[in-house]
Amino acid sequence: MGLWKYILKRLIFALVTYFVAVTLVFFIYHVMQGDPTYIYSGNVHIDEDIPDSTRERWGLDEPLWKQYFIFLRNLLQGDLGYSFFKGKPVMEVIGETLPWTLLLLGSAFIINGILGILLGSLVAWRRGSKVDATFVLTYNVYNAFPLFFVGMLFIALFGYYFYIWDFPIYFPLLGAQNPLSYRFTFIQQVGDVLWHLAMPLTVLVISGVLGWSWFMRGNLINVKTEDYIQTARAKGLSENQILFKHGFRNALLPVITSIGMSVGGLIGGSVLIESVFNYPGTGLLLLNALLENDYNLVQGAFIIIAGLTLLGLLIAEILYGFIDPRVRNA
Amino acid sequence: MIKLNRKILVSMTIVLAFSMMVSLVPTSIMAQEPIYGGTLYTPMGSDIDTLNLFTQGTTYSSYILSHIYDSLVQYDVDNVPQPVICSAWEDDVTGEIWTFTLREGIVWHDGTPFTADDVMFTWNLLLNDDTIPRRSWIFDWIDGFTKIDETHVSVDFSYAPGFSDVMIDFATQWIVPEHIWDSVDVLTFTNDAAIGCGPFKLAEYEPAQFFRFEAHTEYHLDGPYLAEKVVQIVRETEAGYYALSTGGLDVLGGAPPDLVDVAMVDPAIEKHEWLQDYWMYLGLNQRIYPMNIKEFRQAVLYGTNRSEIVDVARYGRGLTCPASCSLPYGDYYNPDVKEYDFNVALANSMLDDLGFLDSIGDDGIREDANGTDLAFEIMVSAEAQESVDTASLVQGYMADIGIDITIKPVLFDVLWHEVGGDGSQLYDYEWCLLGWVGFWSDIHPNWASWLFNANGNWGGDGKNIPGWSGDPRADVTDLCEQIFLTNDEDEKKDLLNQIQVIVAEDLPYLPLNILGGVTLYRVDEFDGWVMGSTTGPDNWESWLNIQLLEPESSPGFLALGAFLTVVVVVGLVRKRRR
Amino acid sequence: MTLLEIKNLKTYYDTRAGVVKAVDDVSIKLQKGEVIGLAGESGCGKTTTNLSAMRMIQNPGKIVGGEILFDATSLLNGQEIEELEELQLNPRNILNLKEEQMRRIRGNQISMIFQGAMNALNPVHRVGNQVHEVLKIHEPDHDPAEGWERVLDIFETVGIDSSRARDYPHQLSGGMKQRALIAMALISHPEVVIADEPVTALDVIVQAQVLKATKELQKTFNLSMIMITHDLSVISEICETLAIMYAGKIVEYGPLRNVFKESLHPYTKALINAFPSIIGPKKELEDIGGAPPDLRNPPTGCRFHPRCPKVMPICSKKVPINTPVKDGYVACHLYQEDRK
Amino acid sequence: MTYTDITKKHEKKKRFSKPREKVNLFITKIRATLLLIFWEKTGLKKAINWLKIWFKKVLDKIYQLYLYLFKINSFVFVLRILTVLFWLAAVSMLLLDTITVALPIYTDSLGTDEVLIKALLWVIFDLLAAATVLYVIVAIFVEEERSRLPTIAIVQIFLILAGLLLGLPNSEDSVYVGFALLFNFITIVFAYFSFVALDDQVKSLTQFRKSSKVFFRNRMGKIGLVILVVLVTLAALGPSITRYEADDMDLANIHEGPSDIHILGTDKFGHDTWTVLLDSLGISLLVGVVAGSLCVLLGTTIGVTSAYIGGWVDTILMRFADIVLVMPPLPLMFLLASLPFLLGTIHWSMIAIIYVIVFWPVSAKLIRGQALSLKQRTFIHSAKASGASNRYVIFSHLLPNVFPLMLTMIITSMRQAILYEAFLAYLGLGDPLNNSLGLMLQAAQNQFALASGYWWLIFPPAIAIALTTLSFAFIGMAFDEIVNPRLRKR
Repeated sequence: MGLWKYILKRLIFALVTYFVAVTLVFFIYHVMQGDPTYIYSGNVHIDEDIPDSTRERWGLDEPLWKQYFIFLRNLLQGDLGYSFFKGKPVMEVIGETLPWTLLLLGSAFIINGILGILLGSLVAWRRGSKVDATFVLTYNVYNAFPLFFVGMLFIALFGYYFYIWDFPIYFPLLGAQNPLSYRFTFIQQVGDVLWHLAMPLTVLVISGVLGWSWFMRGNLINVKTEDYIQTARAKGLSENQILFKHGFRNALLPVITSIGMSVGGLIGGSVLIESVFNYPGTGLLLLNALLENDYNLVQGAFIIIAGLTLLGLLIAEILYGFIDPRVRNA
Repeated sequence: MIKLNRKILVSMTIVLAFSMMVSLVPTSIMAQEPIYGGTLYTPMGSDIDTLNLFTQGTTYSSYILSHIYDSLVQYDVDNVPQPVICSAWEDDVTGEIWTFTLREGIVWHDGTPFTADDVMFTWNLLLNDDTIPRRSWIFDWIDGFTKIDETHVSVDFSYAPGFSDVMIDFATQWIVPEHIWDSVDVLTFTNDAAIGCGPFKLAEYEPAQFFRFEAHTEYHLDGPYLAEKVVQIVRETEAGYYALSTGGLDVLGGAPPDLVDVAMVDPAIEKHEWLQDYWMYLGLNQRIYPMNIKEFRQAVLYGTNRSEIVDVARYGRGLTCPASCSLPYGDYYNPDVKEYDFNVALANSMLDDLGFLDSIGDDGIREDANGTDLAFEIMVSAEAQESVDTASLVQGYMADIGIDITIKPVLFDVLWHEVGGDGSQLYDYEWCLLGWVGFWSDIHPNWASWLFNANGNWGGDGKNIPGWSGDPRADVTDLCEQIFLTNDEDEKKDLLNQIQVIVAEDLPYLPLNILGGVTLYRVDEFDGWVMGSTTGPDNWESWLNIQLLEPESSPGFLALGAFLTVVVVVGLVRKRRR
Repeated sequence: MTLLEIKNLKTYYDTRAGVVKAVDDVSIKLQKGEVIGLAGESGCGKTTTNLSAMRMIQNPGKIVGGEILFDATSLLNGQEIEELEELQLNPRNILNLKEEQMRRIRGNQISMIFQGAMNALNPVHRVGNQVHEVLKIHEPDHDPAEGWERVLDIFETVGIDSSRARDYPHQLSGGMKQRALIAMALISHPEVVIADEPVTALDVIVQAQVLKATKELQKTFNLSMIMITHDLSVISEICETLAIMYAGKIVEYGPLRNVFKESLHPYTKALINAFPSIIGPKKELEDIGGAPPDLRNPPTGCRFHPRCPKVMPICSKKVPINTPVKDGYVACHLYQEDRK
Repeated sequence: MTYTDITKKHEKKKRFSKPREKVNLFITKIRATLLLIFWEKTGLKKAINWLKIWFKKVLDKIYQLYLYLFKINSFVFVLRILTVLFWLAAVSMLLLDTITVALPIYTDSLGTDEVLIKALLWVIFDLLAAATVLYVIVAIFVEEERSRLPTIAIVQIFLILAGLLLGLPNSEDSVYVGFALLFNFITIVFAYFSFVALDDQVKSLTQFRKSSKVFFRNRMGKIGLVILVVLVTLAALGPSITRYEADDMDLANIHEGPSDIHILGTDKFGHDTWTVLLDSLGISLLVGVVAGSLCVLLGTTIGVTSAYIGGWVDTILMRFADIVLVMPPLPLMFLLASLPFLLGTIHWSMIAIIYVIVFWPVSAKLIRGQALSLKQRTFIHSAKASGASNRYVIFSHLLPNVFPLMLTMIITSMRQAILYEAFLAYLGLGDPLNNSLGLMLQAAQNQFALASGYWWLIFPPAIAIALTTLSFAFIGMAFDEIVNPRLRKR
């Protein structure tokens, strides 16, 4: 079976890539002059000896290669080490934030995918029309502004000025939940979470949808000039049939390959968005961990984020294998 | 779509009118009886590291934990120790044995009664385990503890410590419940469901979002009157400001003056200005010529317009810091030390006197005795925009007195490593811009010892960031040791005065400014805020004191909503029936 | 019986740089069972003519004049014909049909075999399905299983093993793909097949096989075909009638033998001379010289005159009319004068 | 030329004049001998002939230029003038840098050998780069050199970048080199069309019409180019068209709105926003140009190498690219940006370098794909078959054909780099000393510009970023149409 062989190959490649990436991150973090015990030294009232004892306790005195193998062994057991700053296993710290990131990223990803592809097909098929021109302009103008600036504007406008101007609707400013949501019923809690998700998601999704449709549009325009479209037309297919039976699937192929890449970009965007909207996700955690020099946590968060990206890529490639018969035999 | 029955319409109008009338009538005019209830929202700049009070290391954690845990003694907003868990304290004639009388009827958050054993447990833990990061230095000077009876505990020091030593370094240690902590590894316990005996119970912790506290109803002091307190984590002060104006927060610090002006337009918002125990200094590496010349350092300080730094780089918050490195208030402050008012002419003439003239070329930069330009690199933390701003102001001042300054912004980590702050002993810098926080020079007589004592940690040769040396340093070290040995407050004061004079003259650090803060708070919901010159309205005493202006009513709109739903349903049913 | 008649067809491309007169006043008559070859240099309008015949000209191209007569009335219901007649439009002129009506003709009564078999098949669908699709469109009520049988049949007919019907295009060789395209064109038993350089991209052996197969099929089904190519050897193999196009116009038209042996138009002669003949006597190959004209502003008069070896003063002034010769015609002033 | 030749020549002349006597012939012969000795043997004639030929050639070129300038439409005329002007600007920037900065550092260098060597290298690179730029200006008029434009341009960018990176210790000064790079880049875009245009003098105008019309017919491309030229000019003229220096503080007017004194108001230091904006614009453009071009150059080098060599080199390089590619870019960037050993000081060039580290695989993969398909083309095979060396094939066939795609990618890359600089600055990992648009936004955020109503602090930098990236996007789209004809509207 060509397909299974292909999937296996992709899987092995993904694992190898992940392994190399993880190794890279480990060494990047261990050759730098940072020492995890620094985080204690900013404090006046802490005993001098503490860093030493901590160093001993966590085996930081071992040679680097030994630490690396310990790290690998732990990684296989799902242990990403210990966050010195949080005083907890890294896994646990990330586990607290990951659901929020997955919620934000996941919903953005799905909406991006569906809306992006549909919008892209629409504008490509109506190429040269007013819809298309508006789309091209919107895409370029929206993406010309830095994402965080758009986020800042959104917060100021929909969270603050809407309130000031007595609009009936204004959006929450902080976090992902109302602190008093424990009083709510389950439905209300879900509503509350969605209500808090609305603004960050919108900022992320607008840019994502525009990006995806831009890509889809380009592909479809390319596909439209392919010979088999002409063939299909000669068969007597209507334009819509051509679009959905012949154009769509072929244009979708490169889009699917780019899913993996887009996960990386999405995560980058979510870091900015989480930071602007105080959203308690892994991206924000990574940023804070960096600023607090919590090296193990940085390493762990990065390993998880890279894993997410890779997973996205893998899924995309497997999907590709299903859709495009050519790669199975290649 | 729905035709309302006339009867329903009329009854609805009546109900509406009635409910409006009810809500307009003031229910009570600040009765004697405190009004219980309400939720206070306060912000916090970043998430905490851990809830383990023995290993935590950030001000955020301390802030959160101070809701949950109580100590024997608490310093109030005027920096006077107040009894909390204990009701009284006394020392014996030798001054070595201190006895604390505990209050009765204290209850842990989980309902377990508080006993003297809990106190003994906590103390013994700190005494016996010297790997605990949050352990005070004073436990090295304790021989043991005695539980006299259920309400009296005593501590036996190996010397007679000063009053402040006992109060600040010993009595303010948080007490933990024995029944939880005796079976855990203190260093790795995450303490996620923290149980203390403080005014608030930890009800919910959503990482990176908020803490929700519920009032500890059986609290041993008066209050808290609040039903709940929410600590919201707000990374961006701008978002915090939006939240404050929309009622999502009751308190906000860190807003710049213009924003404060904007906010003050709202009658529901008040402001309070206060000072921090945090001062910034210019560190001149005295291991390098010409920074080791006292007059050179003095000239630099004369040539620096420190009040403008406060006004511009610090938004007008705080004060210029006295050259003696002490806070200009409190019991131990000596106002009669050398002052360095901004004086370019004096600075220039001092440099001229030193022989640092612009003799080579006409580039406006003086040369030292070796003919090398007076050109220095000032290392500054890149993360803190205010510091970079300050450095660029200093750059301008120095240009006026013929010193060429380049700014080198580096990450704080690197800066701290290069200047030897982490004990690296590199001292690889010329000038640096750093700050010291939390030496308590207003309340603690040992502050000078911590900062300047050559045998200590922070002033010692292991760190000694500016590389201060020479006779004045030896003198100051001597004086510090003497403070440690004496128990007489006046004598301590006198010694501290001497130290301040020497320091101000010799300038180990070139102190620039003391940081200050402005806190905005809402006055439309709560009353009874307590605050002092060094604290904003969001403090322990405020939490116990503030109460609602008027009782909380059950949210009227909910009832209205329910009513409307009923109306709609009835209407629909009737329509269907027709 | 004339099946398809193209009358004075004019197809122009309206580009920003000017109007490209890709097909200018072209007429072709296709009889039942006849194979017409359409030859000429690349860019002379062969493909455009045939795309026009199927009304598949894409923007910015437009059919601006002429008629394409094809009896498709069997595909129209009475009401549609009445509507056309009410508008005083000839229902036999397919230029008068609506797009939706035209779609019923495409692939059903007129089908097309495209050049470049590499790309003319959709890479993500099975070959058989792509052929089957034609049936699905034009015979919506047919039984799928039966339809699939027909697909396998037609595969065998064009010379592909029917087991390959479930393969994807990339698994087939170039020749097989071309055969698959032929199968696709033939499955609905069309009356007219337009083959647009069907063998250009193939190597000589495969070319011969495909051509042979095409010829046989043409015989079996008694197909009427228009065969576009710039390769005269292909034409000589399969066609009965030959039309030579130059710069959007047909310059010479007639039975294959006549045009080949007794070519009249200087362009035809040049074209034939530019081709080596393997069997015939060895001769000097002649280059036509010059390049095809820019169709935005074609030369005045005869469009060939700047390159013509026998150019006369009148050539640049007057457009030559079609002069009838044996069973055909030629558009050249040389012969007009002779007649006078 | 021999003796007989000369005499023959004179005899020929004679035929047209009156018949001469033998004496005259004798005199002629003597003159011929003398001529042979003094004229031919000394090489004087050769020299004069050479000069003559050159003079003729130059005249010819001028005539051609004249023909070319006035025969082709006015747009090309403007294009040509701009090209030459920008290149002259680039050259003068480089020379300015050498004369005012690099040379003094070298001559006054009291520092270590390291500084000395660096400064010397800096001077050399600057001069070399200047020389190549001059060479290109000459090459515009010399036919044989035209086809080499891509190669020359790449070498040029490399040299200027090298000068720039060496000049980093004196970051403020080496801004000259940065601007040279900026100018250079724009001119390459112009020149791309100009060169095709010059070739058209020889051939027909079709090719040029195709590309340039595709580009300029695209209204967006035109708008983009105009915006970019305006922005670059503003940034370059920056200090000379404002009344203030970027670090001037008007402490009497803090947080003032736009007024006569400060046309875009002031921030909390009394910095004039307009001045700071122009200053920032320069740095942001520089980050974009340096990061963008370096990234694509690295990507091209790796991509072409990988495609050309193939085999295990290809496998290793591309697997490595894949690995970098799966790391999420922004987190990876701040991972790198926070590495203290890399960033003792955060400097905008470091941000550029980080950008390159993170984004080179994107261009490497695309360029590799293009190069692979080119490798299969007949003209490469035929070049190889006719004995061309690898170097020749790469530089004369592969690179020129990859060039349009490269340009497109450089433009996209520049746009992205400017945005990423802003992201990093916003997250607190920017260069705090040099004003950049991202830093301005971050500072505005620190001053609560939106909440306090200081719109003049936040909107100008945001709009400036938007305009810059928009112009790059528009130009990129126009280029896309050239590279990918299928995107064109007919």
